[in-house]
Amino acid sequence: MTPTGRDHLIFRAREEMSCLALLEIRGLCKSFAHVVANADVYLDVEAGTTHAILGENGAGKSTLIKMISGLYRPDSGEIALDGAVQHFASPRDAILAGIGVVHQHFMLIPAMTVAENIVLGTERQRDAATPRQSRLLFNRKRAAVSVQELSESLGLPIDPWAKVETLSVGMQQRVEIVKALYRRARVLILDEPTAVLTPQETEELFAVIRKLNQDGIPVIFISHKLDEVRAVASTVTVMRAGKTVRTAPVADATAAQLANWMVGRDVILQSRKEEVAVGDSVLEVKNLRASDDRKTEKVRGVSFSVRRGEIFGVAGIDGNGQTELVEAIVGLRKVNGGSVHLLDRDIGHMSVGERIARGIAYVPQDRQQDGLILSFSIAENLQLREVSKAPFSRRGWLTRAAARKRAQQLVEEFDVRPPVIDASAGSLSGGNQQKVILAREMSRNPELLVAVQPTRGLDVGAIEGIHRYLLQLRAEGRSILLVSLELDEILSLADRIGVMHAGEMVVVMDNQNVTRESLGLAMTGKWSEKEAIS
Amino acid sequence: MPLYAVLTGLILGGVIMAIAKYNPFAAYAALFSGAFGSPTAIGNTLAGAVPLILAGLGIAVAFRTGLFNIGAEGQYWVGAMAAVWVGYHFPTMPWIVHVPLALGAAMLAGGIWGGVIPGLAKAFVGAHEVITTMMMSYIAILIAHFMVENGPMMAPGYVPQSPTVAASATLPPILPAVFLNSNLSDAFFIAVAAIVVVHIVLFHTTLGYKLRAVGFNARAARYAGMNVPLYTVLALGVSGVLAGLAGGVQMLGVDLQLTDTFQSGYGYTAIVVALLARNNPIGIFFASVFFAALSAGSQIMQINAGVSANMTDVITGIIIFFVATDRLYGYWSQKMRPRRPSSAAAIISGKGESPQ
Amino acid sequence: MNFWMQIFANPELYAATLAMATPIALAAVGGTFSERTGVVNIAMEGIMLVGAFFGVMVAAATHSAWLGMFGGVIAGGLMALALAWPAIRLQSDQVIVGMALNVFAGGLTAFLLNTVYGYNGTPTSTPSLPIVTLPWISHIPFIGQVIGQHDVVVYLMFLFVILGHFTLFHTNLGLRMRAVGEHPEAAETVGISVVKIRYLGVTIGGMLSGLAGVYLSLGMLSSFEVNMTNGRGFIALAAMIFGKWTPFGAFGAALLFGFATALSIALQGSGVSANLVGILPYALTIVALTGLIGRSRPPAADGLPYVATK
Amino acid sequence: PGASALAKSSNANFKVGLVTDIGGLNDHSFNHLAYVGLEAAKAKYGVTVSVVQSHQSSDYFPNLSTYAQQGYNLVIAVGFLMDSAVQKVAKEYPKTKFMIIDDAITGHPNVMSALFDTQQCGYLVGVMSGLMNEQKHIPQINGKNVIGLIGGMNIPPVTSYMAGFIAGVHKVNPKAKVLIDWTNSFTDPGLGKEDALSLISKGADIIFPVAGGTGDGAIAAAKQKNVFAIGVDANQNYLAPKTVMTSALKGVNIATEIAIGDALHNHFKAGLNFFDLKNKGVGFAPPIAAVPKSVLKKVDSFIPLLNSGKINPPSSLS
Ligand SMILES: Nc1ncnc2c1ncn2[C@@H]1O[C@H](COP(=O)(O)OP(=O)(O)OP(=O)(O)O)[C@@H](O)[C@H]1O
Ligand SMILES: Nc1ncnc2c1ncn2[C@@H]1O[C@H](COP(=O)(O)OP(=O)(O)OP(=O)(O)O)[C@@H](O)[C@H]1O
Ligand SMILES: [Mg+2]
Ligand SMILES: [Mg+2]
Repeated sequence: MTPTGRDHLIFRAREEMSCLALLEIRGLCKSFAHVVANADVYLDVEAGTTHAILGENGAGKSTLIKMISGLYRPDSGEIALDGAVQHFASPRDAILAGIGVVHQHFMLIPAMTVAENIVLGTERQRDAATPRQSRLLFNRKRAAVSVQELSESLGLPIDPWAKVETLSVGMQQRVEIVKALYRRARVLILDEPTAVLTPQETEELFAVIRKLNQDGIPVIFISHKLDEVRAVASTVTVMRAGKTVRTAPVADATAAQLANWMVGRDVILQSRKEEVAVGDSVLEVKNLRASDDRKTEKVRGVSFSVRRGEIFGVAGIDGNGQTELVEAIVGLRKVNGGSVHLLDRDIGHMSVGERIARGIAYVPQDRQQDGLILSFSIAENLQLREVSKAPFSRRGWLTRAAARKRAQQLVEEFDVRPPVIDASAGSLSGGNQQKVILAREMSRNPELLVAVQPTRGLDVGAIEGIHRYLLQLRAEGRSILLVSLELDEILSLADRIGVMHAGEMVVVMDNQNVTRESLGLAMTGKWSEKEAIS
Repeated sequence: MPLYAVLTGLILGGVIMAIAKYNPFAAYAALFSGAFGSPTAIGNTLAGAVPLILAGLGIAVAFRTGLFNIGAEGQYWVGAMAAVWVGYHFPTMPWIVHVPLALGAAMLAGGIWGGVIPGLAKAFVGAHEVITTMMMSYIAILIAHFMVENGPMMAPGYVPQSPTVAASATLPPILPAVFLNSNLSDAFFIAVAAIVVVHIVLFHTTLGYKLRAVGFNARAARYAGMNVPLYTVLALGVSGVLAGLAGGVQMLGVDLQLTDTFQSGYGYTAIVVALLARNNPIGIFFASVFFAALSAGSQIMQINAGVSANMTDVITGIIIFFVATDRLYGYWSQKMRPRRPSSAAAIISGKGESPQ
Repeated sequence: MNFWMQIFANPELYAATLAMATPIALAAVGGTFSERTGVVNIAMEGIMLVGAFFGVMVAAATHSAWLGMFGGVIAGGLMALALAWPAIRLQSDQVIVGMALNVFAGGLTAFLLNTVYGYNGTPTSTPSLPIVTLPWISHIPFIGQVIGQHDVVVYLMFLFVILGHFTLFHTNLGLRMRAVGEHPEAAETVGISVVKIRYLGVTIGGMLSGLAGVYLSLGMLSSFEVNMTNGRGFIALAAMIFGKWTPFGAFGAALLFGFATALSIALQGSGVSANLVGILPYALTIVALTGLIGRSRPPAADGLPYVATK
Repeated sequence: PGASALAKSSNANFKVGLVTDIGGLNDHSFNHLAYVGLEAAKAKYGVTVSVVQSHQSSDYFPNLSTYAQQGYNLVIAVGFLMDSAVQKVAKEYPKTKFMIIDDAITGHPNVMSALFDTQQCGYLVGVMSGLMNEQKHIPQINGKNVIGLIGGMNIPPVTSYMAGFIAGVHKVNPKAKVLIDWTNSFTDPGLGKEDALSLISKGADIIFPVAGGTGDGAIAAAKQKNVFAIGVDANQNYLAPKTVMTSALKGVNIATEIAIGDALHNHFKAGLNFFDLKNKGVGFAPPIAAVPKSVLKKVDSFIPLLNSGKINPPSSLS
């Protein structure tokens, strides 16, 4: 019989027993042109355990990972595996040493198939993991077969023929994990793996992590989410400003403590909402229909309304039509049917520009692709949507001074770091890029703010800030359409919650009488009135 | 344009000339005197810079919007044809009307040829502008030949060339007493004016802001409510207008008629001009003068130093090469230049934005 | 009607199509390799010229067209390195470097032609590459006249188009090349050397462009003329884009252009102004592009300098 | 000899400048021939010569002026493209003598225009072709009685050859079919080759390319397909000794040399100067052995008729 993935797992597990994979980081330092990203970082990772790393945006987590995986060279300090000091000249060395990484920004090639992505770079290697294959020819079929076997034996089934660009982020991450294990990783590093996952997917991921631990593979788990850390990790190390400030057994640390270590101050984890009198409806969506780029209808007759002074949360598992719904509302996608009214005016067939003019603000899901022009300065990005209006311009002429003054205000008000309005947006960390977008959208005090995943990948501090801004907007009597995969976010912010499933809004419920469970149920489409009441 | 790059190029060129048994010093002396040695020489150099400035500006505007207009040569000739046609009809028209009319025709023609057609093709079927502008350019040149080779624009008589434009449509020379019988005409002022206008539009108007935004990241621009197809057509249109104007002023200021050679080379040199100037209008002025000087000087270099004309191309190529590889000089400093989104290479492959 | 019959029934039309398509296809496939690995190659025109000249130079010196071909291909490869090095090592703007090489090549070849051989041109004793006659195929009535007898490079072109497709889409190397052109960071993280792969891609491209030049100088003729490429390098650039960065696509585009050129030759007698007839290839390209081809998506990292932060 | 040497040395301060059009000295045509004439004059009279290859049209005027400024006695402009440039400079430098080739400038006392009756030599090689096409015993001749004529561009210096050629063919062989092709380029031998192959495929067994460098490709095609070709401007037999049966000669080199001599000895002839069979300004190269004596005799019999003006071939295609 051909050696399957399961065989090689067992085979490897045995291997691990003999020599414990033990990763040691000693005094690692790395600085870039302007920032010291890592300063004297220490880390010990025991075999078969999960070690969490917590830290604010820009704390230096990814930089550390990139050094461990041979992408960056440390300025100083050592990396040791099994007590042997390693000098990774390139990722190849790290891979051969058994380091497997799932990077924060996926390292997948969208235009290629799952199998192609996974075997890429290993086509020449021959061992139990990879069935015999030609050194010269690339055989799609054989690659697909071996990938399929491995993925199934890992309990992470994927279609090896699928093009990556067609996969959900959750699936893409699965591909990344299989990719790492296909290279027979002895240490698996996950950089913010859950930032993009649905609760269900997160649970599945944790199962995989535990399974790997059982096989003796240690996992380094980077996250901003305290409860996740508590759920999956045994040890936690907190980074702040490039330093490792604390390492402790997870059991001994409360969420509040962890947050405090990360941010260096106390953080309100549960944002409180004061009562706001909800007014008449601002956004009125009536059995809206819209299709995705591949012409399959993703929004199948959705109706709901968002009222003045309320946050309307849209929950749902990724890919159930939320994206298309939002794009149809803001005007990026043409509607197949139904109507969209803003303040009793039909905007269903207006251009994006007209809708902006009528008071729609939009925080897109992909902040780098759609939200910002990375090579523009912060100041220039802040005028992106309303450049034709004061204070940014007068009668077609840019008014630099005024625009800069405005920018300076916003940068301070929204605590963008560094507060340099001439810095290019591309040079900011993810969290701060998001702040720039929010500053731009909210400062227009819009009638309706459409926010998709506004806190994706952000640290508790940043999340706290952004939640505060949203609530503040709400307090000002504005309306917010909040689309999020994070149930907690929805539960803590939304006044009413609509659940999307298979392109329909299966239920709209009042936040008061909703439980995590009923919500989760609704998201999987298994919804019935009875359970709602109970 | 970085000086050391130019110097490196000149030195290397000198070495090559020495190998080819020319005296590099004599050659460069001739080159310089040919370019700046006398008022006439200066006049001709500046005159030679005019079409490069205008076409270069056009190409730069396209680059700024993430588009590669490789067909400026053809747009130049379409503009030239239009200007000459208007120029020799209506000989009775007053100067003040005739010149603007002729130049207007040139700009319109260039705009339609380089902008509207490839622009619409790009905006609506996504036809790559590199192909469309290139093909339109070849077509323009064949039509131009047709016009004068026993075609509708051929002047009566023996020689395949158009009639010369009426006096009322010519751009008068600048200070003929100083730059005596050089090619320098009021076209120069038009070019300078164009620089100012383009600079202001690009960096001080919302239109320019939007053009640049589309160029850097079309998706974000669309999400921000900008009409991307519109600005695509607009950018290529302006690009063509300027290239057409280049042809127009050259006809009314220097050539005064179409002769049966339709290879000015301006359209291609202008691409290099725009790139070396990093699509900066002011920089385009200096880059244009630089190339005009090389071209004018090379002729004298032949006459006075006997250096083959082709040698100038060799040297020019080397200089451009070293300007492009200027990072050689700052190689040690790890500080990487942020990838210019107007990097033509990024644009030709249909992208203004680089993934971060 | 009968007039058109005569034109389209003439096998020479299709033979000419192949002959005119060959240099464009070769250079376009070369360009495809370069850009698939992420380096924009606008220097094909110049590289072709250099290949054409040194092909003749070597052939004239050694009295062997084959050595000449070899020399031309090598020259093309070396020229390509002059693009690869700044593009890969210095993150230079690949289009500026490309334009520089075009200007340089034009000057250099003309300069050498005059200094080495004088204004009479290259020696008439220069051998040219053999015309190949395919065994039985050449006897098949119509087909034989179309594909049965051509310059050897025409058949090499077919070989390289197929080989190119196979390499890009069915070998490990091809997989790596495409990966580097799509997402260099990702390739780097799985241990692929972006630098090596890009050097390879650009060099292969240069050698194929060199061969295209050799075809013009040693294949169709046995001499070099100043600027004898006449913009075919730029047409090849268009063909590459037109062909959506695939060897078969590039070949198809080259065929279309070659056919239109051959047709415009065949239509010369028709009394319509030669200039207007000459428009045909360019007009047809635009029509085809806007009509049937439409959007073509380049490799995601095409033209973007890659910097490995270390 | 001493005297002539003395004369030569004194001639050294007679300076002649040659300005090519953008075709350059590699054009296998009049630019190159003018240069040949210039070198010949230098050798013969010991005059000082200089040449500049124009890079673009806007160079014509500055280049001509430069020579005039630098006190050159005679400035030669090659090609009608410099028509207006020459007229302009001639006005500004009345003391300088100018010569322009292939153009008809009149009314300037210091400008001579050299015009070539290439329709005459075209006529003669046309006659030769017409006769050759009836020599069915010659292997290259296929008996289809078709002749291929390739024009670079539709401009007078080209069309006068072609018009004369066609007239010549039909004079002796009225049934002969003359196919005309245009290449729209003087510098694309590749295209020229395919063009010729297309003509050959239509039955042509004699190819006459009037297309500068493009013609080299046509000759290569003729060689490959083993049919005849006719050289143009200069004797191009060296390109393919068995294929190029003769060449229609255009004595640009001769005209240049003569003009320099005249200017040197102060009988510069302003206005139109025609170069024709009579003054050996045009002619045809000695045919190869494959051309039967009988044919050659017949061809020669036309020379006096042309000289006497009894036959006046058209100089433009109607
Ligand atoms: N290639 C780079 N060049 C310059 N600065 C960089 C680079 N990569 C990271 N930095 C800077 O180093 C610091 C640490 O960045 P890093 O990505 O490691 O933070 P992080 O902890 O991963 O943040 P996040 O949680 O948002 O991912 C930040 O200030 C960032 O701006
Ligand atoms: N979904 C699939 N399930 C199973 N086998 C598949 C699937 N898709 C493709 N294959 C097989 O994989 C091989 C390559 O498929 P693919 O379609 O990618 O080839 P291709 O890109 O068309 O190759 P070429 O470009 O040479 O035609 C073929 O043998 C095909 O049968
Ligand atoms: Mg990170
Ligand atoms: Mg395929």
